[in-house]
Amino acid sequence: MSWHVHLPALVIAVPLLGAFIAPVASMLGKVARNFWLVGVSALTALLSVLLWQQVLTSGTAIYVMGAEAFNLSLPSGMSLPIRIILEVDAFSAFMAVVGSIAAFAGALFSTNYMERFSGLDKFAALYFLLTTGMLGMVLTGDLFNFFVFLEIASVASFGLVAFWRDRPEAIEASFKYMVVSTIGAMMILIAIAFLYGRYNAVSMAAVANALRLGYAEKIALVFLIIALAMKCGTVPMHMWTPDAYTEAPAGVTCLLIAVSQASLYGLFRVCFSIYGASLGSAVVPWTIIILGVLSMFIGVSMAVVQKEIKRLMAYHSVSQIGYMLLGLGVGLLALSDPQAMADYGFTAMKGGIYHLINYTMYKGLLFLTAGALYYAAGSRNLNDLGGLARTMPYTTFMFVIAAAAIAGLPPFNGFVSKLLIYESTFAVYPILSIMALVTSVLTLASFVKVFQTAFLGPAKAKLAQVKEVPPGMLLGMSVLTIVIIGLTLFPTWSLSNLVEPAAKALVNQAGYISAVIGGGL
Amino acid sequence: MIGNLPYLVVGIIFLLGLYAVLFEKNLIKIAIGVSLIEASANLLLIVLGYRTGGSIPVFTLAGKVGKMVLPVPQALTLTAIVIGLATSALMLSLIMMLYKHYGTLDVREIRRLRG
Amino acid sequence: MWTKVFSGFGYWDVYSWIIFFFIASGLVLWIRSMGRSDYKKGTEQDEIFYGANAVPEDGSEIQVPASSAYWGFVEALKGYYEKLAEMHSGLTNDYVGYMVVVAAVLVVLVLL
Amino acid sequence: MYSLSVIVRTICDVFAWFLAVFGVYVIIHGHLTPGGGFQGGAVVATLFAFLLVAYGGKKFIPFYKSNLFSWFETVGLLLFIGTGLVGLGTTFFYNFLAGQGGLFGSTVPIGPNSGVLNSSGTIALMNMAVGVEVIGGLSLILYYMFKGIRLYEESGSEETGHDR
Repeated sequence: MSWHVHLPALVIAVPLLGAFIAPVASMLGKVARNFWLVGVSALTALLSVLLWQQVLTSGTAIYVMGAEAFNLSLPSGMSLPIRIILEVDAFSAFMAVVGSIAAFAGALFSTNYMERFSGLDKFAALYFLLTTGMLGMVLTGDLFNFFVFLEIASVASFGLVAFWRDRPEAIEASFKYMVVSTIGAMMILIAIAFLYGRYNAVSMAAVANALRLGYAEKIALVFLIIALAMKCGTVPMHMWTPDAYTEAPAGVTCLLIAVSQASLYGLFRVCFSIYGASLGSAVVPWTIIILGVLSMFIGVSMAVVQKEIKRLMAYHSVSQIGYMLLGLGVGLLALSDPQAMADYGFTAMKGGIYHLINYTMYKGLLFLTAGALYYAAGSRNLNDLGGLARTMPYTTFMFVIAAAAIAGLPPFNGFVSKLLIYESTFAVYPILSIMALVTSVLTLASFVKVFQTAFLGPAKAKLAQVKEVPPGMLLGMSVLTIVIIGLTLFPTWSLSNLVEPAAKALVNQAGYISAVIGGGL
Repeated sequence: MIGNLPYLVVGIIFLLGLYAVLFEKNLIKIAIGVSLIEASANLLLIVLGYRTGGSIPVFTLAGKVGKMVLPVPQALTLTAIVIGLATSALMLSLIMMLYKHYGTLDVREIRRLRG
Repeated sequence: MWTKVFSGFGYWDVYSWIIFFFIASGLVLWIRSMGRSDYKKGTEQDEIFYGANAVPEDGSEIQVPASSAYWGFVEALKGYYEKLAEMHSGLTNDYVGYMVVVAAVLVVLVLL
Repeated sequence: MYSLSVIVRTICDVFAWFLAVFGVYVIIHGHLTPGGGFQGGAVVATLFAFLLVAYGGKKFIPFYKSNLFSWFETVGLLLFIGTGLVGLGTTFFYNFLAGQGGLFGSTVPIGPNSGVLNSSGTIALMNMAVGVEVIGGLSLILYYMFKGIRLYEESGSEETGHDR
């Protein structure tokens, strides 16, 4: 038995251990703490990539916590899994890779970005807890465990959003996020209780295996969808997003993006793998599509008028979530119809999932560049910035790449995923792809505004002292830049290796169930 | 009918909590509302695991009875309670900080972030 | 309705993009070469045209601030933006309220 | 917060220690009786609430060693995850002590009995780890929240205006 079978557990255990040792490492001094922060994040990213490789080569990985064997999901005489199971299919592994790369970049960025503040031992611990929560959410195969990891991630993120506790706005943002998010989490718990009461199981595969759509299941489905859509910032439940993303330190915002993607993962895991074909009517797919279109349009139109740079970007993240909801919602619409699935549904899902990784990378990078601007110029207000391209060439370069990617300018990766979404949604209703196109134009418009006001224009006397940011921050940003350029240069490779297995795993409900329940379908 | 009474109680507590969160303007009352919703979710889990006439689900203490209460929901509830405790503590701390910064507990005055 | 849409273009073809960049850079160079040849650096041709006024020393006075960008767009959609700003009221109660309302509507839709 | 009357303080002196002992009992018997690490730890942490209320902050804050209790928290968490990691030979969180004899390794007789304390393997260890962690964590929460109130009382007049 090679150690590779323990990878699913290790991906969660390593950042957890990192969180618990972080206070000890901080006692050894600044260098030890930074080294620990970056080293553990890098190790987590490495383990995630290994896990992803393993899943691609040898199929869905099962890990049973505390059992006599790692794959003993059904102990003798049991027809249902009784232990906590980690179930990692290609989609989960893909999400883990995306999230842990974002976490690594954020950690690298934070080493320099946070150095002027106190309480960094707690920062490191909370950062790792947030990473753990995110990775746990995407790797777990157990509904209640999903809730627990969601709450770990939430509580850690409340703490991190309010990290600058001398700023009233930070506390306010954290409080609002907390109230909305806790109620959402309780809705998830109630939905889990409904499913548990019906099927006596909390394992996703077992529930999916036994599921017959009734009233309790429908209400549980609605609760899960609404709460998870809220957690990833869908209009009209998005109001906490701009607040929290703006007030969190930039490295944390980069990770919060990944956490919102983990919630999106949960949403689609519920829709595709648990409910799947038994979803019945087209109400739920259309709800997701309509929420997606609303998010795209309202998010971007709010972003155009913002004048605080991080708030503008946060509204963009609302609008980008809409693309993924649109793509995967169209996939969900086509799920019960093999012909439609082959015609446009699968393309839409590929577009949605590819947009997911693109979005995490360039949005994380954009928030990091905004953090770099804040660090160097001391202001987030676009009215106060100007002419920074002269003094901060590297940051400018990376900002341009990220902005071009988010606006979907060819040949950047954002263009590829958006093109897939346009092509497929056009087949459902042309108006959907027209809305997506308009959103893309407005996105470009608002980033032109940011670029023009912050980086171009005459140098300002107030900003004469601004220097390029320290190397740690540049390194953190360049990690994401390299990933974006890689995705840009090799879209065919990433579509066939990264995205397609994930999309196939998401569609394949029977495979997800049989990985745990065995041949007992 | 009487067996469904606990579910009714769960619903009432949930709606009370929701009312507090939706319509109360005092931060502490909002926190109480959130705690009420947590309590209702926990109560729902416990009620789901109850079997009429069941004994406690501890093997060595149960004695000679045929039925036990389901232990899994209780374990889930304990976890949810722990999480709820963390959330409540953090929420109250944030309220303290908010009061320190804004000098008020009225939610209508704590809205610097908007638009 | 179309059942299958495929632009046929693909998203990334190295050669076509390289050819495109060559053509584009050729165009740029051609346009550039059409510029006036009597331009000299360091003369008064270099100076900023700022109406008939003196050019301010500090750059911040001649820059268009971000809040003025897309003024016309916002002005044209004034009603829409007023509604949006009303939505983002900053009240915690409202934020939860939107979630509850959406959940309620969806429950009705799904159960029907 | 000021210290309360001598009656309250005396009663606190007497009962606080019963409280602590009961909490530790709940932690140690976590695998046999209802309760466990978190519940026991919470009971022990109530001791600090007791002391705080009875003696007031002026006496409590010098008495309470916050560094010691953050160590409690760290050590508890490390013990917990360490126990999980040692199980990695088989699976994460594998109960490698159960049924092996030795520490927490006795087997439990079948049928109703009064319980064997030396059983259940790593579950008992983890209960203790969680107990130690919760004692540290909850009492730290109390301590910091109390300090937060004090901070407000001392510097409250500075930031009362809205929309500065």
